Order: sequence, then C-alpha cells, then structure tokens
Amino acid sequence: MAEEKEKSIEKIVEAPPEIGRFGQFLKEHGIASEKLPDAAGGIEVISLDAKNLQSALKILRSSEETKLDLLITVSGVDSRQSGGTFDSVYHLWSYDNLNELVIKVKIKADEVEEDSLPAVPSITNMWPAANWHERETYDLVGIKYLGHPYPRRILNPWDWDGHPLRHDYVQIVDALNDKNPHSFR
Amino acid sequence: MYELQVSQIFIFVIVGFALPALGMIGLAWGLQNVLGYHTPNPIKNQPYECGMKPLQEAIVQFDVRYYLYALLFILFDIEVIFIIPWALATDNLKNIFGQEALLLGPLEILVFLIILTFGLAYAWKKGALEWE
Amino acid sequence: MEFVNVQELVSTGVAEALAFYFIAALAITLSIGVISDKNVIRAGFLLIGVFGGISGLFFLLQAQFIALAQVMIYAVGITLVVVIALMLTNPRLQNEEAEEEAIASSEPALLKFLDSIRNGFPGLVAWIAFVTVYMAIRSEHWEQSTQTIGEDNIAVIGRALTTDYSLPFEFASVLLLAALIGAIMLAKAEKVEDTDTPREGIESGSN
Amino acid sequence: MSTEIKSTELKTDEMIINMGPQHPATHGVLRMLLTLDGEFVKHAEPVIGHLHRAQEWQGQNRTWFQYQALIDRVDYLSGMFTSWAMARSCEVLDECEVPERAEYLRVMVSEMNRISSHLLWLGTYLIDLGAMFGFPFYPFREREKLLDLFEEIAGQRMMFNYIRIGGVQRAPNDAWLKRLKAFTEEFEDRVDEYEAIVTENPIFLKRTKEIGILPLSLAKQYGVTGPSIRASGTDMDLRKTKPYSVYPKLEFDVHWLDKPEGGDTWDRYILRIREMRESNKIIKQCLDMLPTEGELSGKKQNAGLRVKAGEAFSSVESPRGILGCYVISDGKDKAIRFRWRNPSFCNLSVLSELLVGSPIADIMAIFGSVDVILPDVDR
Amino acid sequence: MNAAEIYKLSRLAIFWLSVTFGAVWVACWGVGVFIPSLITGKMPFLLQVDNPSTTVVFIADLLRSLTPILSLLVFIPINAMFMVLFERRSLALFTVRMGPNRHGFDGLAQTAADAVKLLFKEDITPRGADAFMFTLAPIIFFAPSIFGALPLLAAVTNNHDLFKVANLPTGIFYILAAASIPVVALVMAGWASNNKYSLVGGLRSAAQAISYEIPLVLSLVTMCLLAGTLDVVEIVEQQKGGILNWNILGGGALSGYDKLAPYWLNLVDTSFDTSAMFGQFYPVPWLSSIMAFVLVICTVLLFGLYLTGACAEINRIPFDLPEAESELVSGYNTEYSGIKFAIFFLAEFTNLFVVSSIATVMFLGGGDNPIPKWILDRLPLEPISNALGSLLSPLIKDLMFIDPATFWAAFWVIVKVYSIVFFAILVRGTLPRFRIDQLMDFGWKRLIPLALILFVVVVFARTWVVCHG
Repeated sequence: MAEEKEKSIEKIVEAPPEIGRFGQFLKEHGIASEKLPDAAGGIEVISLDAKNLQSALKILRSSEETKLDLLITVSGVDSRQSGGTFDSVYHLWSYDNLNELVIKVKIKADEVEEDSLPAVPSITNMWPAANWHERETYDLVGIKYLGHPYPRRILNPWDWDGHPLRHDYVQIVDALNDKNPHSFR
Repeated sequence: MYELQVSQIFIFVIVGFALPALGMIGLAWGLQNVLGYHTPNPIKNQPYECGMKPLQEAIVQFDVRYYLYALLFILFDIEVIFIIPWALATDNLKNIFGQEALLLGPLEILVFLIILTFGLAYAWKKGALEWE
Repeated sequence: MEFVNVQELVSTGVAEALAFYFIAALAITLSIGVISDKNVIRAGFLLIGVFGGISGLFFLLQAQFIALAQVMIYAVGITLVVVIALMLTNPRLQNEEAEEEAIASSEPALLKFLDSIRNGFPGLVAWIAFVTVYMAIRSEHWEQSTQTIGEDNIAVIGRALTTDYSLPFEFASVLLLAALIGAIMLAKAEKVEDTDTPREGIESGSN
Repeated sequence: MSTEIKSTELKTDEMIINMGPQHPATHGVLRMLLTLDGEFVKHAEPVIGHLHRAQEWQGQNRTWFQYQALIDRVDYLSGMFTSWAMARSCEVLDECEVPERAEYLRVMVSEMNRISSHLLWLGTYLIDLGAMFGFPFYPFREREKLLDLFEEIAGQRMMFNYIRIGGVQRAPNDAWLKRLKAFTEEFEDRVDEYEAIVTENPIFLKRTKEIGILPLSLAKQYGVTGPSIRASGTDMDLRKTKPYSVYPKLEFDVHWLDKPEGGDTWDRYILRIREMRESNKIIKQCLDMLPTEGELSGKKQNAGLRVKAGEAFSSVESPRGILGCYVISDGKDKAIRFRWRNPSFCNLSVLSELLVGSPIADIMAIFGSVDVILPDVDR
Repeated sequence: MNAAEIYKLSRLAIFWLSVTFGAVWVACWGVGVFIPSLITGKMPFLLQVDNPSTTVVFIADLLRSLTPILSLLVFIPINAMFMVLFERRSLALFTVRMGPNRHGFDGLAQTAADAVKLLFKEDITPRGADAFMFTLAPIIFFAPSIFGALPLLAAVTNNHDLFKVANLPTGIFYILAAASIPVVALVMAGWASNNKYSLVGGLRSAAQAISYEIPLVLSLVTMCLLAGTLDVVEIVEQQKGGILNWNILGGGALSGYDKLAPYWLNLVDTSFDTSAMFGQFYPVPWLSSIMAFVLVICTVLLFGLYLTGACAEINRIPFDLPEAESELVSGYNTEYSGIKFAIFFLAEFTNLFVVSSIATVMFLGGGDNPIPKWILDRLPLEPISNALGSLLSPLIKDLMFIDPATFWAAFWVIVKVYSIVFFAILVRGTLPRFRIDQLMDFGWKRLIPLALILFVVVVFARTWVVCHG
C-alpha cells in the first residue's frame, strides 16, 4: 500500500517531456503552454498563463480542428499543499467530435497578496455558461475572476465569511445555531 | 303577490350581505379576540411574496390590456340586454303562416346583430382581441 | 297557507317607504364617499354600492328589467372599467399632489384665493347643474299613475321595440358600433416605441 | 384625444416580483427575480443556493467509503447516475476493472432510474401546466413499481448507494428479474397510454408549442446537455458519442430533432417520452444478456477503501444531461477535491434567456421543460 | 376502475347527501310547517286553538316567509363541505390515490374538521392592505350566492308553497345579474391585498369573467327565447313530460314527436288521425321537421356553450387562471386566511352548485323525470303509489311531513345537479390549464361568434316550429 502511494505521487511529479496535441496546436498559434501529466484515461492537461487564457480559448473554440465548444466546468482547486498554487481548471469538450482538453491556470499562492484573492481573467464573455461556474468557484474556493459581470457569491449567503473549499477553511460561525455577527439579515 | 316578491328579494339581499358580514365580525374579531388568536407581528403581516421581503409596493401603474376587454364587455353586455326584451316578445316568432308579419321580428334582430358583428369583426381585425 | 299579514304590511307602503329611505341614504352616503375618498381606486370600488342602490330604487319602482340591467351594466361593467382605468393612473401622482398642496399652503394669500377659485370651479358647475335639474323636476307636475304593472312587462318592451320603436332599436346598434369603434381607436392608439433605459442590475442578495 | 395618445402616458410600471423560493411550483427552492411588464417577463434571474448542502466540501472531509453513500443525494431523482459518475471517475483513476456482470447491472438499474426520473418529470410537468389533480398520478403508478424494485435490490427507494466503486452492491434474484421483465413488457403500453392522454391534447399543445424556444447556438453557449439540447438539434448523447460501460453492445437509438432554430417545450417533452421507450428497450436487452454468474465488484467494499493518486474526470449521461465528476486524489483516505458537473446547474443558467418575453403563465411551462432538480443545482 | 373505491365514493355521496338535504328538510319543515301549524293550532292532534291571535298568525307567516333563505343558510355550508370531500375523493379515484380517509369513519368527517380548523385560524390583514376593502371583498363575493340562487328554489321544489315566494318573473335575468357581481369582489380582493400575485390574479379574473359572461348570457337568453319567458318556474313547467320535452333537446321542438309517439307505436287507439295533430306542431311538415332537428343540434351546442362559460365564470379548471397555483400561488385569495378565506371557499363551491342548478333548470328539465310520460303511464306504478300513499297518509295529511311532488322533483334535481358537478370534477381531473391569452382568444374569437350564430339560427328555425313558449 505504502509503495503504491509512493508510486502514484511520483506519477504527478514526473512530467512527460514531450508536447501534446493541443499544446502543439497552441504553439503553432503562438501561445505557449506547459504540458502537465495526463489525467486518468489519457486526457491531455495543459497549463496556461493567465494572460494567455482568453486568446487560447478563443482559438481552441473557433478552430475547425479542435472545436472545443462545450465548456463542461470551471473548477477551482486549492492545491497549495501539493504545488503551492491555486488552480482554475477548465474542462473543454466538443459537441461535434471527441476532443477533450483540460486547461489549468495556476496562480502561485505566495504571489497573492495578503487579504486579496488570486485573480484569473473571466471567460464569461465567451461562454455565458462560465458565469455561474466562475461565481461558484469564487464563492467556494476564493478565486477572483477579473471582468466577471456579476462577481457575487452564488451558493452561500452573500454575507458568508471565507471560502469553504480551501483546505485551511475554518467555519467561524455555527451557521445553524449562531448568527453571523457581520450579517445584516 | 308581485309586490311581495320584490320586497322579499330586498330582504334576501340584505340578509345575504349582512350574514357573512356579521359572521366575519363575530368570528374573526369576537372569537379571535376572546381566545387570543389574534397576535399580529410585522413579519406575519408582511405581504406574501414567496418568503422574501417584497421588493416594491404592489400597487403600480398597471396593464392597459384589461381595459380594452372591459370596454368591449360593456358594449356586448348592452347588446345582450337589448336582445332580452326582444326575445321575450314571442309574437315576433310566431310561424309565418299564422301571422301577416312575415319574419319581420327575426329580420330586425338579424340587422341588429349584423351591425354589431361588424363591430366584433373590426375589433378582431384591429387586434383589439389580441393579448399581445 | 296564505301570507296575510306580511302582504298587508308590504302593501300599506310603509315597508316600501322605509326601504326607499334606506336605499336612498345608502346610495347618497356612498356617492359622497366616491367624491371625497382620497384613494381613487377605492372611490371606484364604492361605485358598485352607488349603482346597486340605484338599482334597488328601480326595484322598488317595480321596474325589474331596468333594475337588473343597472346591476349588470353599471354596478359590474362600468365599475370594472372605472377601476381598471384608474389602475392605469400613476399611484405616485397622488403623493405628488399631496406635496403640491403642502407647497400651495405656504403661498401668499392672493394666490391662495385664486387657487381656491380655480379648484372650486368644477364644484360650482356641478351645483349649477344640480339646481337646474332639481328645478326642472320640481316645475313639472307629475301625475300618479294608477295603472298596474303586468308581470310580463319585459315582453311589452320587446313588443314595442319591434313595432313602434324598431328604427330606434336599429339605431341603438349603430350607436353601439360607433362606441365600439371609438373605444378601440382610443385604446389601440399608435404606440410610440419606448426608449428604454437599460435595466439596472438587481441585487440578488438584496435582502 | 385621438391616435396621438403617446404610449408614455399609458405606460405601465415595471413590476419586480419574487417567484420562489416558497412558491408552489418552483420544484423546491428556486428563487426567480422577475421584472414584469404587465404580464410579460422583461428580465428574469434565477437565484440559487437555498438548498446548498456543501456536497463538495463533504467530499473533502469524508472518506471515500462514506462519501459514496452520500452522493445519491446530489440528484435525488437519479441517484444511480451520481453514484455511477463517481464510481467511474474513481475506477478510471484506479485503473480498476469492473466485472461484466456488474456493468450489465449498472446499465440496467441506471436505465430503470432514467425511466423513473422521466416519469416523475412527466407528472410534475403536467402539474406545472395546471393539470393539478388529474394525470400526474398515472406516471407515479409506474414509478411506484420501479421504486419497489429498487427497494428490493438496493434496500432504498431513492438514495440507493447501489453502484459502488468497482462494481455494484449486490445481485438480484430470479424473482426480481422476473418482476422487472413483467414491468418492461407492460411499460410500452403504459407509455402509449400517457401519450394518448397528453401528446395530442389540444390544450397541452397550445400550452407547449412555440414557447420556450431554445436555439442551438444559445444552448451550446450555455453548455446545455441532455434531452434539452437534443430537442434543439444535436445528437449528443454520451451513451453513443463517448460510449462507456456495455452500451456499445446494446442496440438502441438516440432520439434527437433536427431543429437548429430551436426546440420548444413540446419537443423536449416528446424526446423524454421517446427516451423512456429506448430505456425500456435497453433494460429488456440487459435482462437477456445479463450473465447469471460472476463477480460483482472489482474492489473490496470496506471502510479502508482507497483510490490511487491523480486526477480524473468522468461523466455519464444522466436523465438531465452530462453528469460529470472531477476527482483529485492523493491516495490518502480522503479526496483532495471533488467537483461535480451537474446538468441541472448548467441547464438552469440558460433560463434567464429563455424566459424573456414570455408571459407569467409560461414561466413554469418553460422551467419545467428543461427539467431542473434543485438539489442537483445547489448540491 | 376500482370497485371498492367506487363503492366508498357512493357511500360518501349517499351519506353526505342525506345529511345535507335532511338538515335542509328538517329546518324547512320545522320553521315553515311545524311551528306555524303548532302555534296557530292547525296541528290536529297536538294543540287545538280556535282563534289564534293576529300576533300569532303574523309570527307564523313571518317564519314561513323566511323559509327560503333559511333553507339556503342551512344548505350552503353543509353542501360545500360535501362537495369538497366529494371532489377530493373523486379526484383520488381518477388519479389512483387514496384521498382523505382518516377523519371520521373512513374520511367522512374530513371537511367538517377542515371547516372547524378554518374558523379558528388567525385572521391576518397584511401590511399596507386596505383593511376596509380587504374585509368587504369576501362579503360581496359571498352575498350573491345567497340571494342570487333564490329563484331557483321555487323551480327545483316544483313550486312548493313555501318557496313560491322566492320566484320572480325575471328569474333567470335576476340570477345572471346577481352572478355577475362577484367579479368586482375578486378585483377588490386582489387590489386590497397589497400583493402582486393577488393583483394580477384579481385583474385576470375580471378579464376572464367578463369575456365569458357574454357567451354564457347569450346561451341562456337563447333558451329563454325558446321558452318565451324568463320565469324559471314556468320554464321548468314547460319541460315536464320526459326527456323529449327538455330544453336540451330543442326546447320543445320535439314535443310534437313526444305527443305522437304513442300513436305511432300503436300504444293507444290507432284510429286517431295523427297527421292533423302533426301539422299543429310542424306547420310545413318537411321544413319544420328539419328545423326541429336544427334546433336540437343548436340547443345541445348551447348546453356545451353554457357549461364552458359557466366553468370560466366560476374559475374551474381548465379556466382557473385567477388562482393558477403554478403561476400566481393562489391568485386573489393569497393573503386571505381564517374566516375570510372560508367565505371565499364556501362561495366558490356554492357557485359551482348554482351554475349546475341553472343548467338543470334551463336545459335538463328541472325536477322532471327523464322517462317520457307515455311510457310512464303504461308502467304499473299506480298501485304502488296508492299503497305508499295510504301508508304515508298520516304523515302527508296531518303532519304535512312529505309532499310527494316536491320529493320526486327534488330527487331528480339532486341527481342531475350532482351529475354535472361530477362532470366538472372529471374535467378538472383530466385537463391542463389554459394560458390567459389563449383563454381570451377562445372566449372572444370562438365562443362569442358561436353564441351569436346559434342565436340567429335558433331565431329563424323557431319560426317554423311550435315550441313551448
């Protein structure tokens, strides 16, 4: 069991050197990306700079070759323990072919200033579907999406404190029996 | 007999209005005040809007659509009320062989209705009957 | 089983007189309510009582047809039209008026006087109309009819409509048609496209 | 006073109104902020979160074994699919083989669940349309039979916890299979019955045709999936496009309508009806092909259940669309991150576009037709 | 269908109908017959008074003249309780459910318990509501159902002495005028509640009721045209003699056939010359016969028109938009609770009963039995009725306990009225709800033209046929 665990952690650390199909495609269009270890099932995972996200997605979505026009989810991952980053993960599919791609935008946790949130550009202007996903990620993981039309909490009450899905989250107030002191309700 | 009926109806109308009024006063105010059921508070008295605080007063400047229907209703109602006395004068409808009047009554009401049907057709064509 | 006593009581006219005064008082009270109520929509609703009272008076005069037509057309139809039309008014205007009044009360005396004349003018016209009608009614000598009213008096009206008054009957339909077309013309007036200001975002968590 | 009346004089105020969370027809606790012009919607905004139960948080704070018992509650009407999505993610990650017998059982119970979910949808949709007391209980009659079957095989009528990581919980006995067979045989007639009452009902047609039209491009932008997008002109069904489990071995059709300009609520209704028939076919085939002997699970079911480190995203075609589960594991007893991709969540977000311009009466007809389960939205 | 459930439903109906009409009968008999007879000394074996004083006679008369309203006051609440339970159990039957089956014996007392609960609930007036109008609305809504239905009483009890006084020469017109009043109350309730759902519901109900009132009134006026009178008692009187005489079948256009059928079927003296008699009813034989059947078709359509209009007028599914719960929560009565809500509820079910009674009186022959008279005459009923009569004669003669004519009239009325009520429930159990614009379209563009056309056709067809009037 212990050996197995060791092995699997190694799997994350060892990044395959060669570039993937979509990485190649982006490179041809002048966008640099970093190949990350494949997700289970052999799905390509790439990492992008926050500033490249919009342009890369635009190409990936409109190009006939890739046609990744179905935004499955936008998820936030607090991976400070393993990689020291906040990840904003985009699962892209295609309605018409079998293409699948996972894009990660990694924001280094130590570059984020105290009392502020990691920021990633919003893609709501491209996919209205991202609107609620980004709001949810903001709500639960605490990643700010710049340029989002309505950056509010979505699942938690608007006066909730903290971001519950962060690993260091401690619930300050017993939501059932106690009232939030900052609440205006 | 006839006068009696009218005054009787008059009594009935008064009873009809008085009874629910008295019942409501008796039960809603009397009984509830005696039994202490009446305990209003601000949240209970808030107008129901699916559990949220109303965002706005309910009485606003409201829809024009109902207005047109109401106008049309009055006109057609008057028409019906014209028809009623005509329909009761059964002499109008005796068969043509027993009368010299030769369908005069039916023709008269036909003309009356045709003129009004123009009105309905006009309203239809103008889109007055559409709930836009 | 004859209804000896009740009928006697009614036919003496005492009950009829009592009923008349009761209904008349009701109708007058409610009509005063209609003109004096600050809330226009509530005033509109009070109309149903006024028309109902008038219908009761017709009932007492044994004009059942007119009484019921009164209920159907006036107490229900007209009241509804009036109320729905009043809902088209802006409820905020009433508050504005109240503000205007407050401003007016601080005006100089002369202006106030002129204002009161201006405001009193409709009342004056109403009084003149009322006095005229009243005088006209009083100056006429009304004969008391001894004719009893048949139970089928509606049929009598109907017969009259087809014989002596058939032309007015047809004209009534023309009148109705004209009214209908007029109503549609008014209500379906050419709509000017709204130049809508963009909607302000509603705060989703505003309460 | 003639045609010169400006509409500004008779302009009506906008009325801002809350519909929900405590509204008899919002299927739970959805709140919609409506801006009305008369009786017509000028702007609609769904406000969610009233039912948030922190399902993702629980994924991070429960062991694998504990959490797999919880997730049926995400979409309580199709618990098999949520279980299956999680199981698939973990199996892909774990590179764990699922025995064939378990796969057939999974397909079978999932399709049963699809039918029961659509049946409930059908009943409640008719309630939304105002057939308050009449028809809704006929679908419930059949659903009841399915729930009885579920109860027998999983011990639960709604929160099954039947599909486990690596396989399924237990095998059905012959009596159960016989009953299921009897059900599949009569079910086709039952669907005919519903169709006889509903499909061509003039009032139903009037209420559902030409309203809530969802154009294909709009649906794609909002990530709409499931029958709702198949009514708008694409044949995307994971069971065919990205086949998983034993679906490739089964014969069935994916129904879709070639309507790029958009499917209306009636189209969405008819697709669900057809889907029920197809599911019935699948169950019949599974009953014939189900191996009588064999392993049920490729993984030991106990509190020490672990999943290898790494990340995986797997999805299944639930009755409402693509139900995905994104899981990140570090090989320890709890996951690092569970992320659900719920079809209702995405399908609901398109509602604010669909409702604009429709009268109040159509709100529920449209809302019902996209088939949203609020717990699935709020998690 | 489930036989056990049907048995339970009929048991419920029989139980509650006997309770309802038993109570009404006891009240009427007690106040209208027993007490007056007792105090004026007309009870042969109880009390002998030779010359009752004027006061005593006056009191007796007053009691008698109040019987109609008393009967309604007793009838309305109990009937509403019955109809609610009946509706719930029937719907349960149609939708394979159980229905209320706990309170009382197998759920028989469910609505009684509900009524008690409603009366004791707190009466809430929402903030910002116009308290006066808010209270007035249920009164105005309820009052017409008390005084509006009065003329029907005389018609359905076969013009019983006690109820004669309720009749009016303008009967049906009076009923229609009274029935149009509640609309204003709905708008009032909606406006006074200071609630958006209520306001929209109230205005909708106004738009709906006024649109469907015109076809409704037109269909009834057409029937009055055939009958030649507005007096409901007279209309019922005309329809006597079996189903062929009912207004639903041509308004008397078939009465000639009814009269001649026994001759054609050789049931009576065959030497009778039928053609002369036929000519009396149908002046131009072939044309008149065609017109008679045209009238039959028209009246059947008018019956449907009436039922549709009535359904809309009283806000039943598929026209229950003012309180469409999937849109407007509960429409105009969203804010109402306790006794005020109870009054709305009571009036709604009473209205359903009233429109069914109007249909019975205007179309289905009131208290007439459906068997044509010439068949009834040939049945050996006389000995039975004689035996029953002699058996019951002390009750009938001395105590004035039962009046056979009224009893049978009331029996048939009950059967017919509750059949229509049952039909309305069946419709509710089957159909979805219209949308408001479709509803208005249906009213103005289909029903009103249809009503006008039917009216004109009936006017012309009637000139060739001798009808009742």
